[in-house]
Amino acid sequence: MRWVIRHCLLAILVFASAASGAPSGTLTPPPPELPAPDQFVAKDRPGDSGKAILLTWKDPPSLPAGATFEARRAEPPAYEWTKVADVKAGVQRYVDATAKDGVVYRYELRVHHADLADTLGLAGTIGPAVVSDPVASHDNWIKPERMNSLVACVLFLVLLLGSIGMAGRGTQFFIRRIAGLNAVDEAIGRATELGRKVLYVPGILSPGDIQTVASLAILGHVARATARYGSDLDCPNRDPLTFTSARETVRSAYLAEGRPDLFREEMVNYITYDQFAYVAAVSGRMVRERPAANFLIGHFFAEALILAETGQSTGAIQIAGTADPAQLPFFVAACDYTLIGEELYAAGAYLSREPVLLGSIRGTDLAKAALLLLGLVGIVSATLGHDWAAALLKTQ
Amino acid sequence: MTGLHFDIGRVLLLVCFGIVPLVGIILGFFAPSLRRQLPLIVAFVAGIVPILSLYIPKAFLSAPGQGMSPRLDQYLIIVAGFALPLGVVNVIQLNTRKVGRGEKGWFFSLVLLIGLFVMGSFGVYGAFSGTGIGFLPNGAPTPFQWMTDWLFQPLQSTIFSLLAFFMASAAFRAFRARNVEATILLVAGVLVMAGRVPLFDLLAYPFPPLKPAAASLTQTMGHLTEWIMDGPNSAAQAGIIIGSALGAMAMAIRVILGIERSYLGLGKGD
Amino acid sequence: MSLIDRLFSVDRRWIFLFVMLAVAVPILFPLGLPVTTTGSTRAAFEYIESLHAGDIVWLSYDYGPSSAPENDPMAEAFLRHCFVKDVRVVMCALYPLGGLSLMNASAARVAREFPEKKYGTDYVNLGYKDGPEAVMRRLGENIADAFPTDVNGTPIEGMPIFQGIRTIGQFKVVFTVATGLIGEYWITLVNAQFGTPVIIGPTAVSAPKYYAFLNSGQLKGMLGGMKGAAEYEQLLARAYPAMSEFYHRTRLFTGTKGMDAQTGIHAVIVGFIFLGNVAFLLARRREGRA
Amino acid sequence: MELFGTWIAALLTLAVLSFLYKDNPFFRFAESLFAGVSLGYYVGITLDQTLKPNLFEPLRANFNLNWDLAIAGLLGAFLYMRYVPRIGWVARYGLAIYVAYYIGVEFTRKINGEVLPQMARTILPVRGFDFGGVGAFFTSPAMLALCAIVGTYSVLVYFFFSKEQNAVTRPIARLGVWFLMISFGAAFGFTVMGRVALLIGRLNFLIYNWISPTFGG
Repeated sequence: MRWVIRHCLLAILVFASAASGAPSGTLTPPPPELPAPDQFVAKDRPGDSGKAILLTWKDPPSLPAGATFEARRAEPPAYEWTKVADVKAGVQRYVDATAKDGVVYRYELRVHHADLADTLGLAGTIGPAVVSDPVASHDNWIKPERMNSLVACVLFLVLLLGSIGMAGRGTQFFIRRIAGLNAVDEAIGRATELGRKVLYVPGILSPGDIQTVASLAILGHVARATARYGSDLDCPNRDPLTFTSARETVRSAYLAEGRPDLFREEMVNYITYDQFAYVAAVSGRMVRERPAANFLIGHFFAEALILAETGQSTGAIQIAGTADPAQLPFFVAACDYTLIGEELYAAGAYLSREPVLLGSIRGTDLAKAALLLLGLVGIVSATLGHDWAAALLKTQ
Repeated sequence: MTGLHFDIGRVLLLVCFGIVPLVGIILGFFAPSLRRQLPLIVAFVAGIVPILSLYIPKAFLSAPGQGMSPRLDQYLIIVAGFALPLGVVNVIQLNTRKVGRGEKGWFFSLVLLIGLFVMGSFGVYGAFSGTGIGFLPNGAPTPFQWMTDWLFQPLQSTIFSLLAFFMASAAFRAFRARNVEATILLVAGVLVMAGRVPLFDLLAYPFPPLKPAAASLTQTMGHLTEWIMDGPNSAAQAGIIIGSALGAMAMAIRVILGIERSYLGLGKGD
Repeated sequence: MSLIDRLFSVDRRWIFLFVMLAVAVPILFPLGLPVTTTGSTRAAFEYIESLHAGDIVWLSYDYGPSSAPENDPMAEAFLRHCFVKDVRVVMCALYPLGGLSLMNASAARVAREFPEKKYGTDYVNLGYKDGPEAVMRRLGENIADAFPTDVNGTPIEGMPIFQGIRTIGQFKVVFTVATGLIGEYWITLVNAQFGTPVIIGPTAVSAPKYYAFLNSGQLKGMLGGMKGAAEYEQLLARAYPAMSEFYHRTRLFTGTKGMDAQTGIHAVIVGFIFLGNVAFLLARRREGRA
Repeated sequence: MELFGTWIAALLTLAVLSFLYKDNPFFRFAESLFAGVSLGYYVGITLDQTLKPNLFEPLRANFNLNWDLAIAGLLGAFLYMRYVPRIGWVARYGLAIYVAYYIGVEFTRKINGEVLPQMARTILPVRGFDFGGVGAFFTSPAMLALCAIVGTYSVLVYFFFSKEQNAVTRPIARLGVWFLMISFGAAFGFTVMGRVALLIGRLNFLIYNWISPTFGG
C-alpha cells in the first residue's frame, strides 16, 4: 500500500513541478539513481513437475552495496502486483514455487535499497521496474540435468536385454567358479549325514530390498537341495512379507523336486519384527538345535556378527552373503564362505545355470567393461587436463 | 473444491492397481493361468513407475502428493503396515500349539505369548483410545511406553552390546597370518585398531618418560589409519558399491520383467 | 597339552571376561587419555564454523536406542555448536523405532543448557515421520508438505524460523546422525537431487562405507562413531572456552568419556590377536620340523 | 515405578549377558519375553505410527483428497488371502506390486546415487607426485588418485563372472582381492569402537543407575 501512496505522490510532484516550471533548486536533491536489473527473464522452471516459475537476471554493474531485488507478480489483465520475494544481490535467480499451473503471470523486478532515503522521506528507495513477458508454469517431460543418467540407463538396458535375448536364442554363456556356492551341496549333504537341520536366514529386510530378492532365489535352490536329500530346513524370519515370500518359495521348491510330502509350513516361520529380538531367538535356536549348516544370506545389519559368531561356536558350516559393505568384514571373519557384493546377485544364475540368467550376468559384465573403459579414457584425459568424464557422470 | 479428486495419476493408479487386480481375481477363478500372469504384468507396471518418474517430471508421474510414484510410495507404506499380522498369526499358531501340547519348552512359549499379548493390547488400546502410545498429557508414560523403556529397550541394547564380545572372539580367530590374503586382513585390522584409540598412550601409561614418544606414535598411527580408510579402503568400497549396484540393477530388471519370480513362489515354467 | 595347543583352543569365554574387565575398569577409574582428531571430523567442524549467525541447518535423528551411546553425543555436540554460533536448527526424526523419544530427550538436554534460545525462532522440533524416502522427496518441494506441524502439533507455517524458508534446498547443511540406511538416503536423494550439503554422523560400523561419499564430494564431513563424537567435542572445547568448561564438568555421558574404555578394549583385542598369531607361527614351525 | 523399572531392566540385562557363559533358562526366559514384547511393540507402533497417520486419519480427515488410499487398503487386504484355502494366489497381487515398486526405486537409487557418482569419483587426474618423504609421497594427490583408481578398478575386475580369468585379469583380480582384504580388515578394526560404545552404555546403566543407587557406593 505504501508504495502506491508514494508513487502517486511522486507522480503528482513531478507533474506539479513540470507544470509550474519551478526551479529545481527548491526541491531537495534527488537520491542517487538505483539501476534497473539486467536481462530479467521469467520462464517455466525446466525439468520440474510444475507449479514453479524461474526468474533470472543479472546484477547491474552500478548496484550500490546493500541493495536487494524485489520480485513481484501480477495476473493480467488486472495489474495487482503482489510481492513474491526479496533476493540478495549476487544470487541472480529466484524460483517462485507458489505459481498455479496454467495461470498466466507477469513478473516485475526492481532494485530496492532500504538505507537510501528518498525524496519524500519515506523509508526505502526503489529503482525502475523491469516487467517480464507473460509466463505460465507447467509440468515437463524431460529433466535436462538427468539426461546423462537416462542415457546410462538406456545403454545398460540395451546391453542387459541384448545379452538376455542372445541367451534366449540359444547362445551359451560361461560363468566362472564362485567359491561359496560350490559348498552349498556339501553343507547340506553334511547336515543330512549328521541328521541335523539346515538353517537359512534370508536377511532382515522386506522383499522390497533387492538383496532379499536375491536371497530368496538362493533359498529356492537350498530348499530344492534339502528336498532332494530329505534333510530338515528351518527358515526363521523378521520381515512378514519376506516370511510369506519365503514360504511360497520353499513350498514351490519342494513341489518342483516332487517331494511335497516333505514340506511342512513350520519350516518357514516368523519370529518378530525386532532386529535384536530376532537375533536373540535365532541365536538361541542355533545353540539349542545345533543346525549343521547355516546360510546367512541377504541384507544384514548389526545382527550379522552375532549370528555368525554364535553359529561358529556351534561348529556349523556357515555360508554367508551380502552386498552391504558394512557387514562383509564380519561375515568374512566368522563364516566359512562369503558371497561378496555382486557375487550375491550372480549366485542365482550360478546355481541354476539357467541360460537367461547367465545372459543377464553377461550383460552386467558388459556394462562393467564399458564403465571401466570410459573411466580409463577419462583418467588419461583428465591427467592431460581435459576434465569432461567426471562431469559427464555427475548426477542430480 | 468438493467431490473426489480425480487427477490423471490417481485414476491410472486406480486402474492399474485397483481395477485390473480385481478383474484379474475374478477372471482368475475361471482361467488359472491368469493367476500367475496377471500379477507379473501388474508388477511390471509398478516397477517401471519409479524409473520413469526419475526421468520424467510430468505431474501425473512425479508431482509430490499426487503423481503416481509419490502416491505409490504412500500406498506401500500402508501395505507394509498390513503385513505384520501375517507374522503375528504365525507366531500365535506355533506357540499356542507348543503350550497346548505341552511340548518341550512350552513354558517359554507361554512367556512369549504373555509378552505379546500384554504389550500388544497396550499398543492397540493406545492407538485407538486417543491416549496414544507415548506419554500422557501429564508427562507420565503410558503402560506401552513404560514397557518400552524398561523391558524392550534394555533388552535391545544388551543384545546389541553382545557384539563387543563377539568382535573380540572373531578377531582372535580370523586375524591369523595363514596366507597372503589373511595376512593383509590381519595387518590392516591391527593397524586401524591401533590407530583409532590412544593405544600407545595406554601402553606408556606406567612409564612416564615414554609418554611423548607414545603420543607422537599415536599421532602417526592416526594418520596412517586415516590414509588406509580414505585410500585403499575407500577404493575397495567403491568397487563393491559399483559392482553390487550393477548386479542389483540387473536383478531389478529381471524382477520387473518377471524373469526372476521366485519371490512369488513361481518357478521357471509358471 | 602344550602351551601352543592351549592358546589355540583358548575358550572364548576367557576373551569375553577380559573384554568385560577392559570396559568396566575404566568406567570406574577413568584415565583421561588424549584423543587425536581426524580430517573428516575437522571438515565437518570447519564447515559449521564457516556458517554465519542466522544461517539455518537441518538436524535429523536417524538412529534408534541401540546406537544411542554412539550417536547421542554427536547430535548434542552439533546442536551445542550451532547454538553457540547462533545458527538456527530444524530437527526431525526419521528413524522409526524410538527415534522420536531420543530426539525429544536429546533436544531437551541441550536446550536446558541454552535457556536464551527461543523455541520456534532459534530451533524447532518437527517430530517423527514415517517413510524417510518419501519425506525427503517432499522436503525438496515444500517442507510443510512433509511436516505440516511441529512435534507439539503447532503448524509450522507462521513460525519465525520458517520465514522465507520453503524447501530443504535453502538449508546450509543437513546433519544426519544415522544408523542403517537413512543416512545414505540423505546423500543419494537430498544431496543428489536438491543439492543441500550433507554431514553425517554414522555409527562406527557404517562409517567406512561413507568414505567413498566423502571423497566424491557428496559429503561435507563425517563424525565416525564415538571417536568422531569425542573429536568433535574436543574441537568444540578448543574453539569455545564455555564449551571446554562444559565438557569438563558435565556428568552426562559424552564421547570423550567413552574413549578410555575404548582404548582398553582395543588393547585386549590386539593382545589376543598377537597371542593367536604367536601360537599359529609356533605351531607351523613345529609342523615344519615334524 | 522407576525403581521397579530399573530392577527389571537390570535383571534382564544380566540374563542376556549370561548367554556369553552358556545358554541357560534365564537367557531363554529373557529371549522369549523379548520376542513376545517386541512383536507386541510393533503391533502398537504399526497401528499408531503407520496405519493411523497414513491411512485412517487421511481417509477420515479428507476423503475427497485421499479416497485412493483405499486401493492401498485393498492391496494390503489381499495379503491375508494367503490364509484362505484355494485363493491364496490372490495375495500375489499385493506382494508383486510391493516388491516390484520398491525394486524399481532401488534401480533408480543404484544408477543415480551409486554407479554414476562412484564412477565419477574415480576419474581423477594422476598428477602431483610428491617425493619429499614417505608420508608426503603416499598422501600426494597423484598417489591418492592412483590408489582410488587401482583399488576400485581391480575390485571391479574381480567381479567379472562371464569369463574365465586369464593371464592378464588374474593378477588384477588378485590385487582386487587384496584391496578387499585391506578394506575388510580396516573396517573390522574401525568398527570395534562402535560396538564397545554399546557395551559401555550398558555397563554405565548397570553401574550408575542400578548398583550405585541400590547398593550404595
